[in-house]
Amino acid sequence: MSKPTFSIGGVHPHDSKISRECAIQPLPIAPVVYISLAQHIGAPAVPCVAVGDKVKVGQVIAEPGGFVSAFIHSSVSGTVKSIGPRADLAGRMSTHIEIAVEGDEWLEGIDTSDTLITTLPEDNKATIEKIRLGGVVGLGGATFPTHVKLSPPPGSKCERVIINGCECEPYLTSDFRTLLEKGEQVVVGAAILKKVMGDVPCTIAIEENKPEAIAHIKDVIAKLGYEGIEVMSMKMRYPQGGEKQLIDAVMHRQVGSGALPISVGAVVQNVATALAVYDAVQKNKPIVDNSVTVTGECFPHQANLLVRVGTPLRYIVDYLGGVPADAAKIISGGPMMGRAVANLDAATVKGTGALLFLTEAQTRRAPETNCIRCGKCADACPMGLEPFLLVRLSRAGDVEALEANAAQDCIECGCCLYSCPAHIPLLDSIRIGKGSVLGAIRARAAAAKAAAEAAKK
Amino acid sequence: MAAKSNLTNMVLVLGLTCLLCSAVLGGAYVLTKEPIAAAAAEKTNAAIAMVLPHFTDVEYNAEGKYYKATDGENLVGYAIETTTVGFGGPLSLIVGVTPDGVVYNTSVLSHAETPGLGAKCTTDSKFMDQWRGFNPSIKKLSVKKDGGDVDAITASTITSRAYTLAVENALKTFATLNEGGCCHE
Amino acid sequence: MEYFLIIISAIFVNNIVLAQFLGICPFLGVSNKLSTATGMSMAVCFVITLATLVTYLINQYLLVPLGITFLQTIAFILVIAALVQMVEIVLKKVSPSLYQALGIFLPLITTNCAVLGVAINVVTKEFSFVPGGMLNLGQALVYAFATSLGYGLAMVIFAGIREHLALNNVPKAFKGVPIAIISVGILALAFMGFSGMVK
Amino acid sequence: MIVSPNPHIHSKDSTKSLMRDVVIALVPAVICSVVFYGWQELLVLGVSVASCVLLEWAITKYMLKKPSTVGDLSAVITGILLALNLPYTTPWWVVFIGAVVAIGVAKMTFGGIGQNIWNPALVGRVFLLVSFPTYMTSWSQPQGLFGVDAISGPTPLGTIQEGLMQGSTVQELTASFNYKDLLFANLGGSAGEVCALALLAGFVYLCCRRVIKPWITLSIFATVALTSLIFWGIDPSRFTDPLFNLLTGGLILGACFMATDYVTSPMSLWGGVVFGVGIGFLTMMIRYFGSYPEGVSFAILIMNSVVPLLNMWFKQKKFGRK
Amino acid sequence: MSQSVSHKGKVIKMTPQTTTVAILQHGACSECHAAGLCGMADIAEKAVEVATDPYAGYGVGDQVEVLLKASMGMKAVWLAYFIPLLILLAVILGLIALGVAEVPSALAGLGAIGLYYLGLYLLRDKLKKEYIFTIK
Amino acid sequence: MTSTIIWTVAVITVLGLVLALVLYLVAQKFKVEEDPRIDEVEKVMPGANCGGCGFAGCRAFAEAAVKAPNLDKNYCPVGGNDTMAKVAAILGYEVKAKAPMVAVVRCNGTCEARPRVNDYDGFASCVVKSTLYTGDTGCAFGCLGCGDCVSACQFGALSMDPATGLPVVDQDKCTACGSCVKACPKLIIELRPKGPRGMREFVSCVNKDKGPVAKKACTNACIGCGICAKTCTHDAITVENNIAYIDPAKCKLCRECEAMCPTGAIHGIGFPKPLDKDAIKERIKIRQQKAKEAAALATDASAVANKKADAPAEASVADAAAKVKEDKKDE
Amino acid sequence: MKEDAAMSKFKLITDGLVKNNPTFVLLLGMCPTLATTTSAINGLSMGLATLFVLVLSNMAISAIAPVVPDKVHIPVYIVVIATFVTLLQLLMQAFTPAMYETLGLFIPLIVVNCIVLGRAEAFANKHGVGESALDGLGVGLGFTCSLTVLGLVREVLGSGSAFGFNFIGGNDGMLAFVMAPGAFLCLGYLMVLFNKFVKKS
Ligand SMILES: Cc1cc2nc3c(=O)[nH]c(=O)nc-3n(C[C@H](O)[C@H](O)[C@H](O)COP(=O)(O)O)c2cc1C
Ligand SMILES: Cc1cc2nc3c(=O)[nH]c(=O)nc-3n(C[C@H](O)[C@H](O)[C@H](O)COP(=O)(O)O)c2cc1C
Ligand SMILES: Cc1cc2nc3c(=O)[nH]c(=O)nc-3n(C[C@H](O)[C@H](O)[C@H](O)COP(=O)(O)O)c2cc1C
Ligand SMILES: Cc1cc2nc3c(=O)[nH]c(=O)nc-3n(C[C@H](O)[C@H](O)[C@H](O)CO)c2cc1C
Ligand code: SF4
Ligand code: SF4
Ligand code: SF4
Ligand code: SF4
Ligand code: FES
Repeated sequence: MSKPTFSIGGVHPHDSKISRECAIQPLPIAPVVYISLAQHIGAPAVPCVAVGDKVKVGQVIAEPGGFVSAFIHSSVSGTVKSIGPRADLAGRMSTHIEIAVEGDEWLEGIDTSDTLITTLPEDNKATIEKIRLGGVVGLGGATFPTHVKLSPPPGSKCERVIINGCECEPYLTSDFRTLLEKGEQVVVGAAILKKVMGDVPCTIAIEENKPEAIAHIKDVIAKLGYEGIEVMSMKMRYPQGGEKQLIDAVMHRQVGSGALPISVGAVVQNVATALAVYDAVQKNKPIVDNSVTVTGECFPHQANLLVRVGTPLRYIVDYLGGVPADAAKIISGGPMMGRAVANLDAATVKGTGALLFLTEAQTRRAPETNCIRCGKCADACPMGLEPFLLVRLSRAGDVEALEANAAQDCIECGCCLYSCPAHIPLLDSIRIGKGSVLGAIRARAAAAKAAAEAAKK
Repeated sequence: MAAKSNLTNMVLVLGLTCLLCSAVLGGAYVLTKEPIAAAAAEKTNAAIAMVLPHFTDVEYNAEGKYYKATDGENLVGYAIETTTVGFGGPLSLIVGVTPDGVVYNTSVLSHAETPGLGAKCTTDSKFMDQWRGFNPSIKKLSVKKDGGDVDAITASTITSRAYTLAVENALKTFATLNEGGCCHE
Repeated sequence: MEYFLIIISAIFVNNIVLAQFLGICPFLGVSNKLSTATGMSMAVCFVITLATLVTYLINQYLLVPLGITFLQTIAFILVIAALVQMVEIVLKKVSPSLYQALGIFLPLITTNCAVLGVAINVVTKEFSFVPGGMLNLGQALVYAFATSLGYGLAMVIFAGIREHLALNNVPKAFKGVPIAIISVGILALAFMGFSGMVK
Repeated sequence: MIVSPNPHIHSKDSTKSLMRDVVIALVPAVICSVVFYGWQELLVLGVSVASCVLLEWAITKYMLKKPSTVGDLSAVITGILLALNLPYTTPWWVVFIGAVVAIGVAKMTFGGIGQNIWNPALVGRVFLLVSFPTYMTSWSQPQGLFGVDAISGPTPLGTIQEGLMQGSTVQELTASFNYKDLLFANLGGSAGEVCALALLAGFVYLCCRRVIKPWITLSIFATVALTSLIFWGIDPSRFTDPLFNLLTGGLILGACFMATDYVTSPMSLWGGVVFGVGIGFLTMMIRYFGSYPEGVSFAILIMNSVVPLLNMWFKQKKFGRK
Repeated sequence: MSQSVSHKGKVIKMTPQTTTVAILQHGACSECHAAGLCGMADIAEKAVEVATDPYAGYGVGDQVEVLLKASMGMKAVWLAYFIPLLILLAVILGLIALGVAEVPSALAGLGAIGLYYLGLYLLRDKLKKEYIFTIK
Repeated sequence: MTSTIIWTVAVITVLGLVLALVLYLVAQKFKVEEDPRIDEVEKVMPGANCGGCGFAGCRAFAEAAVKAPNLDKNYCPVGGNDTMAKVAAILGYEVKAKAPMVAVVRCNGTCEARPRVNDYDGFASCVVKSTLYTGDTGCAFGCLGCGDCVSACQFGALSMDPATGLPVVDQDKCTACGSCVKACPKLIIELRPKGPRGMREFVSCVNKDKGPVAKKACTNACIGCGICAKTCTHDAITVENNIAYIDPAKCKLCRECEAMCPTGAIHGIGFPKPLDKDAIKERIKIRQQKAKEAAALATDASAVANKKADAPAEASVADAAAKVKEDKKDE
Repeated sequence: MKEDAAMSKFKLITDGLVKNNPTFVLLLGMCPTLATTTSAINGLSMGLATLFVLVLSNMAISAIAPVVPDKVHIPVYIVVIATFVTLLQLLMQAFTPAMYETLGLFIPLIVVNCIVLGRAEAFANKHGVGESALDGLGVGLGFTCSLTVLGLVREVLGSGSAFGFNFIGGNDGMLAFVMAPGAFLCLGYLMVLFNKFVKKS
């Protein structure tokens, strides 16, 4: 029997996990860090320190700006130099807290030892609060505040927690290294999540191209003796790690359009998130660092680094020998989903998982030609959409037809653009279309709400 | 611009228009009746004249769909209408047969064959000329492909076959006429 | 069997648009959207069949006995015009909401050459596959209905093509009507494959 | 630094690589036809490919004033397929007219590659068939490379149609054919009808390279077999048998290479199946009842016309919906 | 492709319950390029009644678009045209097959349509509920 | 024969009358009056159906115009005053001539002025590009150069200048429909009054960064120094958020600000002669001199006090200009 | 002033030929345009037949328009037009029977040709008899010219002859052009050429 996988579409780019043998090493702390206040989905955090304040590692420097928001902690010890706008990796201005590093002094109460704590806390509410206070957000890419995910809306019930260890993108290896090196902590984190969600079964899903990790985690589970946690070896296929796809593969349930995973009883958390949960709950340690893969064929010093949040990208690159001469594009994240870096002076955020260097030949897009209607984009689309059609509709500006053809369901995985032989920038145009559909849906919802309110009066 | 409507002027104007127009038409019909009939007659006469030698009188037999042409006293021949199905639809011929049973000439009355192919049966001189004086007792009345002596129009065997069949039908009609000794009179 | 031949002939072999060139104006005008084209073709079926029925009767039982068949054109056009308008009145009376829905959905079909053309064809054309060549009432109705189905078929196919073409990068000079007409040409070429199925 | 939206890498496929695969798949059939028909076939092929490519180049350059698209090789395919659809005796100027219609009318008028509704090579062929039936319906017995003058004769299907008209039964007529000959190309026909095996080899190559998916082709074969089985079962003296129908008249060429053209076939699986069934059924109707002895080209063109509708009606299931 | 058909119109009357919109009725040719020149395209206005949406900002005289679900439009065509057509054909062809003469069968067919429309007439209130127009 | 004629007459007349009756009934049932003037108005409209007027299309505009009590709220920017005069003539209204507007591009970050630091490789669309990042140059506000505005313009009034990488407005073709304004994700295009004989003065920059930041990204940027505002004797210029804005209603087209702007961010369009900076500066100097003298002449107590306040201000303008110039040299 | 009038009369005619060309610009009367243009002569004849009806009905209608009540104007116009068509039918049957047979169904269909009623509605009922005649002449000539050109092109391509004069020595042309597909293709391409060259200049 073939390995479980999702049911529609998907592509199989070359694997290129060239940094898989590099163990995670801590990166020396940068002299100055810039911690963004908008490094999660939702409202930006509100600073609670002032210029000139001394801070320690793990100290809260900004508080949530709303329900869907997160705490932000200082990742270094030192002095707050300034609080003000600074360009992120897209060049956009957002508020950062600049801290000049002085030593490495941790806030007391944080357990920095290596001892593994396997006993799970009793009180689920307190656990979730700890996760919230730890500033834990999803580290799989979306940086959605984890405590929100763990508090399902009334009426919905979680039936399975899935730990997402697929790391289906080429090049990326940080989750893989985390599984190998911090497997115990991840499993304990998984057990915490499982317990918090009502002691439901838990699946740790890992793609088959990481057999060492699969074997190691199986060992760990056996060693730690948790019940109801299983490891599932998944077929290698992008975007296996996409939340909806993973749920489809693991539970054979499809999350409906616009619905949340919880609607089919699933909660998905990334491996690194599980580790962060462990740290926050068992060790009182908030997210102050995360592992970042630095890789690319043209990059001579492959590495998986443990990086303090807020470290300028240039510092990391310089540490590893600088930008190679033939690198034409730097990507934060993987080659399929990652964002191109327009500003190397930007600082890392909690969700930064990789820095990838590609050469011109690897990445330059060929000129767009006419669509030959080969259907390869539709075959590749994991959401079962018809990208060729969506592009045409998007360029024609037909929002009604776009909605009828489910443009809003696009998960922006890039499979379509990856496979198009005519090199049509499919996803670029679909994104515009998706935007206008979502706008229309929102406007409709707002109008309905207004009408309902007016009716009440 | 148009006048305002009320029932009386509506009925009046429309009624008058109808009256006037229909009167004009009736008149025109009466006036053109003769020329139309003449044109039709001329057409048949021309067709008969084409397929038979000189004659003075014709007599139409609606039942057998043939014309009997006489030159004063003598029978000049029969012009026989026959219809078969060609490539595109009905193919109507008029076939002139002299009393000795030889085809004098043939002419197409109407057809629905493909222009440039079957429609050549009205223009292809090689094809048309072979019917002049076609003697069924000497030549075999079927297309060469089927082992006969009729040269088909290039790439239009079906039309040629239909044409041949029509001639054959005409000759059959002729045979019954001859047999009965022109019993119809 | 004749009915079957009539139907095949009228829908495919001698398609009213692609082979007989009737009703081209609304064909080009209303085929932009599939939904309207579909609705329109059904309405056309109704009008053509009904008009054929009435004109057939007028011809057979009024004009022929009186020897005034030369009045076919003028009589038919008057009858058809009145008929179409009458249907409107009846529908409005019968169900205003239905009538309103039609109003939004469909362009109204007034007299066009397809309706008159079929009516005249029915009473003047000879068909090789019916005995005697002329259609009787039943055959006339089936012929009219099948012809209009053929109209609908061509219309629906063509509307699909046009919805597709609307999003294509057709060269500027050909945009709109020219490319539509050229497309009908190729469609007609394809339909020539049916030729000879019914003589 | 380059900045672009995701994804940042791209598969190796390109329009050109796909088209190149199709050309490769056609090579066996081309070699076969040249071997069987000799230099005249080579001339037809040469004129066809050259004029298709030149026309496309000239039209993009001088009329559309856009960058030329001949580099993607699709015009080469059109040229080869047009040639394979013509009798090798076709005069060069007729071939040229075919190319003008194929490239000029059916392809470039609609905006070039990917924009056309109908298969260009087939539009070219059918236009010639309608326009020059004399050239297009005189077939020849294959004579082999450097062979002497060919004897004019009809294709197997033409023979049957002719014969039926003269009152023979199908059994008598098919007795003269050896099905092995049909498979290995020994009978008259347009060049592409000749070697079933060479064509099938190309088809298998395309499927293996994942250039095309097999279901359109398979559903055509299945429908042709089924339809002819039914009719043959009803009256074997008037209707030819399934195997005969599968092996003759360019069905294989059409089903493997022309019905599968991306541009003019439906996208979805079920759309493709309906498309194939339509082609198969119409082919048989035209063969049995129509006046053209061969129906594949027309059937494909007719079904091409409904592709936009099929694309609207048959869609892939969307994730998490219905 | 699109899910609804729309038509431009003008609000001519508003009551708390219903809004009456006069919509421009286009003749067959008027969707075409030469509408203005071709007299066959008799443009007439028709009125559509729509439930009043108290919160929409339109008033008498405003230009609005009336929407109808395309599937409902199709259903209207079926009810108004296609079903009576089938009835007509069935009755006439049936009677002729039974050997009834042409004129009586034709009249019977027309009569059957009449009956059908009578039926629709009786059901008109039900239909009215089904046809929901909205204003954009 | 006569019977034929009689029957002809009878049949046609009866049929004709039946038809008339039916049509009469129809007319009774479906009577609606459409104002014929709508058609007439529609005929004189440009027929672009661009929606620039705020209605759904030209016909919608025509209907609204016919209905409206006057034409104050109905103005077709495309057809302009000519069309509106015709519409007014048809409807018998008076039309107030509106100042004709034209699109101006408020970015002058040419290729030399704004070194590219990145190289965009996505779908050539400013909207896509703007969702991705702030652009290829250091300026986060400037034109992205993919020409969304160009494709939005139905009238062919916009084109990209390959030398500068910026869109150029052809003011003869521009109808001020505003499509480009809506299309530009960077809000760079503004509709401004065309100005007397097509002359207008505006700040061709939207950069809200502080002076040094802006300057670093683009040498042509408006740095919000305020020299222009101080120069302007008509009170037409305001500086807010580090960016100057010239109020077209107040601007008297003296071009003094343009001459004084240290970065060249102020543009004048449609002037018959090229800007003679030195002459204008001379003029300003003389005026300032005079003002000083006038102030000196009126030597009373209050004047002395005034002078103290005034003089440094005047001096500071000159100083600032000189200083900025020096800065430029340094770079 | 006088010259102006002459100019405007001239313009009435040229408008119909170019600016309001019924075939290439207004796309009216497509059915006869496509069906009867198998040869230049046929196209010409159909054009002239339409011209005949157009001029006469335009004149008649402009004459009676002032007294026609608006509610019955359509039926009245139809009756008038149909009368002229029937008249034409009778005349053709009597004097050019061969041509009548060739053009067949499309002679009676002149009644529903949008051009005729369209001109009546748009022009004749607002103008004098003389002007209406000129307008009919202009539009009719425009129609005739387009039909003749279309017929000529199809004949040259399809039968290798022009106005019946064969110039490729008995060979056939491309038959597709005398059949349905060729009609559409020729019209499509001619329309593009017309827009490109004639309308621009
Ligand atoms: C507005 C919003 C509300 C959400 N609410 C919930 C929630 O209540 N429960 C939950 O499990 N996830 C919730 N999510 C998280 C999403 O389902 C999803 O996990 C998140 O967007 C990250 O997914 P990705 O990394 O696959 O893109 C929410 C997301 C958003 C944007
Ligand atoms: C196309 C696509 C691919 C993804 N691939 C991965 C992946 O390989 N590994 C992963 O952990 N998350 C991946 N994600 C993110 C998940 O959808 C999801 O947000 C995440 O697993 C939720 O866990 P988190 O809240 O802990 O981040 C992917 C998302 C998308 C849209
Ligand atoms: C479009 C088209 C029209 C045709 N029209 C005719 C025709 O009118 N008459 C005819 O005999 N054959 C016609 N044929 C040819 C027949 O189909 C058949 O090939 C031919 O009659 C037999 O070939 P042969 O005459 O060369 O032996 C036509 C073929 C095509 C393709
Ligand atoms: C699998 C495949 C089949 C093709 N078949 C044809 C064909 O039958 N005729 C043709 O003209 N071009 C064919 N092409 C080439 C190309 O797709 C075609 O010319 C397009 O229709 C041009 O837009 C084919 C291409 C592919 C990839
Ligand atoms: S980016 Fe969107 S449309 Fe493209 S394959 Fe992914 S989900 Fe489908
Ligand atoms: S993959 Fe590209 S060429 Fe193929 S259908 Fe999709 S958009 Fe068109
Ligand atoms: S430049 Fe802008 S405002 Fe001017 S016409 Fe073009 S789109 Fe409209
Ligand atoms: S002005 Fe705006 S829309 Fe135009 S090119 Fe620049 S950024 Fe794009
Ligand atoms: S529909 Fe307009 S002429 Fe036939």
